[in-house]
Amino acid sequence: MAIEYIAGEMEVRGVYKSFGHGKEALEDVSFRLERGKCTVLCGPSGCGKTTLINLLAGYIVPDRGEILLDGEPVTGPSWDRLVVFQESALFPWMNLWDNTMFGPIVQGRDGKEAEEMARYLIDKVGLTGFEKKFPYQLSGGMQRRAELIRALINKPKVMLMDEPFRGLDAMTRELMQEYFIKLYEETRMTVLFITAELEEAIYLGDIAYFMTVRPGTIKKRMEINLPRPRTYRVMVTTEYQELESIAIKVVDEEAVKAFHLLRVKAGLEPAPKKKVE
Amino acid sequence: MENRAAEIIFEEVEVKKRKAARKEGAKTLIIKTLSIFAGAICWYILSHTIMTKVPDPIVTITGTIETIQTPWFYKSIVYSIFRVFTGFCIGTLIGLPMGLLMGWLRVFRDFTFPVFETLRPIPPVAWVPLSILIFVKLELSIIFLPFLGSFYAIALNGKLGVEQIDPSLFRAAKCLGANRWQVFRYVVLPGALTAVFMGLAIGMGMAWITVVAAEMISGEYGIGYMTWQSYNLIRYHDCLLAMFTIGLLGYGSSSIIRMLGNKFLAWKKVY
Amino acid sequence: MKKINTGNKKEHAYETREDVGAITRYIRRKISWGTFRQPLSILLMLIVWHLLTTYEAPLFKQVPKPLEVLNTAISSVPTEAYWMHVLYSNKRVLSGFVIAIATGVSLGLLMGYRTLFQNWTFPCFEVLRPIPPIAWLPISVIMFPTPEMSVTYLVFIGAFFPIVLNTLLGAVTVGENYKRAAMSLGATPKYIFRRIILPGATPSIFVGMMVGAGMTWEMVVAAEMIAGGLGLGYMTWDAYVVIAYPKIILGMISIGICGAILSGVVRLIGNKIMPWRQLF
Amino acid sequence: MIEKIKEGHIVVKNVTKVYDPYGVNVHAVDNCSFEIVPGEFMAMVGPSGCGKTTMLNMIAGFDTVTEGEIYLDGELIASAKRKLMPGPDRMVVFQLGALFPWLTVIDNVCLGPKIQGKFSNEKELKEKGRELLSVAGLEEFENTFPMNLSSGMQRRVEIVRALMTEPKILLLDEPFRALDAMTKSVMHRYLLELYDLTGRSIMFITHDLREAIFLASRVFIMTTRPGTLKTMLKIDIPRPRSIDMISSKEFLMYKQELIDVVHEEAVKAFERGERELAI
Repeated sequence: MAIEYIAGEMEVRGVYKSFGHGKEALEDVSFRLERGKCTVLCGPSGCGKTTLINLLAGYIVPDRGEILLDGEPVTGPSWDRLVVFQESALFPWMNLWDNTMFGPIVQGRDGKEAEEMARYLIDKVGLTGFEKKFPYQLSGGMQRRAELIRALINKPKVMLMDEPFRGLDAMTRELMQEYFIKLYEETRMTVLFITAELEEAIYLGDIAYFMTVRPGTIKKRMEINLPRPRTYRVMVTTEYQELESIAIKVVDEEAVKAFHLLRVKAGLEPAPKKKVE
Repeated sequence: MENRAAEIIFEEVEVKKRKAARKEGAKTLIIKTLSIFAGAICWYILSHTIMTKVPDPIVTITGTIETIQTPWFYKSIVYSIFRVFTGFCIGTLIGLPMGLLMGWLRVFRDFTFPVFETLRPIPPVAWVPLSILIFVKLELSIIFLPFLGSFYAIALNGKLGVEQIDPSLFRAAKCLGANRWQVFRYVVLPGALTAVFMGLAIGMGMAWITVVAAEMISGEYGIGYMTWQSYNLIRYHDCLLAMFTIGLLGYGSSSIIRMLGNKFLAWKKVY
Repeated sequence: MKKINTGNKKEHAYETREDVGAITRYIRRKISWGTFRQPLSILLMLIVWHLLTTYEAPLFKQVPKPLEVLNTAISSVPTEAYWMHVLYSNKRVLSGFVIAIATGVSLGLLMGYRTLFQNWTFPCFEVLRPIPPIAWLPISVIMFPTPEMSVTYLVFIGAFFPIVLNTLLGAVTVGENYKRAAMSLGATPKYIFRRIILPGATPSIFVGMMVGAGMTWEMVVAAEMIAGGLGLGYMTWDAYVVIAYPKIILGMISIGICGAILSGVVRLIGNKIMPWRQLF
Repeated sequence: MIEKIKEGHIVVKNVTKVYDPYGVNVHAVDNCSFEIVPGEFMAMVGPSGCGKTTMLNMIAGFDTVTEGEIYLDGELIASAKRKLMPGPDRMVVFQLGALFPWLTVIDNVCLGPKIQGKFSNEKELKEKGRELLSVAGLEEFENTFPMNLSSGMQRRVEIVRALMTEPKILLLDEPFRALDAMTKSVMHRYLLELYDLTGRSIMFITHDLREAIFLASRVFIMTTRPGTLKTMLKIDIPRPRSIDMISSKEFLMYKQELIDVVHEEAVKAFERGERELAI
């Protein structure tokens, strides 16, 4: 059994978002999520990546600019764009099965089909036998996979992943990435994957965007033409290394800038003077 | 430049948002003030319909103005404050070291904590008769109650505070070559301070509750005694006055502790 | 990914060898000095109490001896009067506590869920909250026609504020991500309230109930001591008045046990309806 | 490097560690032997729960050894019979940080010598602390409380605090685990700078193979539980190292050599962990 997904296409056009004076998060951000591609957004911490996800999901509205899904403007949260959160947002009071079935139930399509699909997905990520366990009884890696399938069962048009593997140790993270690649290569849905790790970005993505520090804008676009299906061995190829060294330079610049910004925040250096023409 | 354009956009949005927020804030403030009045009106209606014995707000206010001119009122306050303060201080002096040691040393905890846990379910008020037997003198037996009430809260929070300290801090201190006394001085004491102040605030609240109960049951003078005595003298509005005075005093003393806490805990942003 | 073989020979050999050591170590730990300390400390307390009272140390001249208390307990526990006291106190505590839970939880949830409602009610709360519940006693006597109702009201007031505040806190602090996830998946506001906010606030509600349960016994004892009638608080005070001192201690112990049972029951129910929490 | 350091020689001989909380055996480390040469930067890579941290704890003196011996500069510091208490000669930097939140940065840094009474006057001590802080790029933050620093800065302060006591060996227990990639790369730069400056022996525990190759002179790969040494690789990349090294040929070569081994162990550990949870 395989699940049919209808991949969507999203476009972000000239988006601005601010949370008050001195807390400008996004400045003139524009990019496209191409149909059936895995787009990776990479930037230092605190560059407004999470704000961007919240905008795409429809939890908050942009101050300016527009966000389109298949040409239609986004108005609010809906299950055609699903978020996998940074910290696990599995409901701690429901077991794995109830968590997975939450979407189908609230949407009123909790038939045999949905149950079959849940069973298929749970098996796919190797969680069979854990259906009756509560989130606290699962390991960190299992929780992330459970969250992945809770989103997937709703057949979203776009998956929005907000640093889903953050906080896992390097080795578990690598295995989680393998699960993700397997699922992605099978479904070929549209994915926006946000991360702060370069390796992850290059390993998983088809297109990578690099963001600047706050207020965040897109700094560079990079095509990643590594072959698919990918395995962890891709990380020791020369092509990968070349891409990585380009990316490192971009990111290193931003990291230094972010560090400078921290010092400004601590009041050790004067804020950069506003240019007035 | 582009940057400049972005700034103008942000500025515009900012102004709009601030206006909306101000409007919302004003509305909330009005509702909050009105709600106090609404409460007073409810009180008035209740006192004239179902609970006819309860004095209405107007009677209470006129009675209050009369009472606060008498020395009796102030004498009561001073007595209660003295009792709470003494009991609380003794409670801190005994409870704090005990709590810290209970959290820190296993042997000490094993010997004291079971006793502590056995006695704790007995509410301090239930100690009143026994406290009279033990201390014979009335004043001492009343002070025993705020002591007991604050003691439990302070000791328990001290213990929890030490237990919550990240164990790697203990390890780090040992690594740096600290001996037992230095571990206590540099890790246990400052590490538990947040919880200790929490315990002090709760203990202060308990001290007021217990002192009022003790004064009602066996006291002479004191604000709790005043509450009960006013009832016996059918000066019901004084009951209400005493009630609110106790509330104010309790709130005030907790605020003092909170202020002290903020002063000591400069390394912590929120308390 | 392939499954790995667990039956590693070397590992196995170690396990059997260590098993023997484990058993002896287990036994040694079971009978170690540390396990005796805790019961020992209780025993020590009883001995100290006995010594202090028999040799009439200062302050302890009038305090009854442990054996006297035991004798009193043996003679008075089987009597009907004792159980009437227990029954009455428990009845008051339970009715006040149940009313406090019912009103407190619903008010707290409503306040957490609707900001407008919170703005209308919360200021009045803040004015009344610092007043120790015991100070309500004379007013409660005037407010209600029967003494029974006034005592219940006192118990109610004792438990009410902690429950409301903790419920409010719980409802407000339910993780934003949970609400967002549910919203994305297509849940209606009503459904979110029932399946997300309510369970999310439950741990906090139970914390409030634990605190409230502690206050209920404090209140009932104080009220009974002052207002009289029946009940364990009255029994304790009456024992003092009629100079039956050992009975004071009996009363205190009975109150302690009843209080412990009440918090135990609350904790048990909490664990039962929240299996998704590791401990409570 | 200033002078050749002769201290900080660790020898681990056939060490085995068995925990048995509640009578259930957990075989953490099995017959593990290795050596850290004075002044060497050693990195240990292994999946979670493979006994790396246990190994470190045994060297630091937090844990007892079930079998085998550990020597520091020829002196027996841990065996089944004896255990040297933790002390300032073996400093540990913890996974999630252990700065005292109630002390300012400079007080934290100077705490070690202060506790040991190893200072002549307070001013000089602080001067020395400031010097090391400036190497770590933190000179302006000396009067800040740790909670106002980013986690990357906190970890740097901790490394400086450890170095202030002039330990024979520095034991780093996955200090950069909770940091994001970009902060990590900044941290690596400062750590290498501090290492080149002081030349102390370092034992660095990590999950991240790339990090290990980038930093260390020798990389040890541990197997999953019961942990023992699987392979060892000498990294012959000259110091001082910079971020450009990542795009060098040697780096790729070393990575190619080790990635399969690490991946295999990771899968093993992972599956074992899930099996244990299912029970």
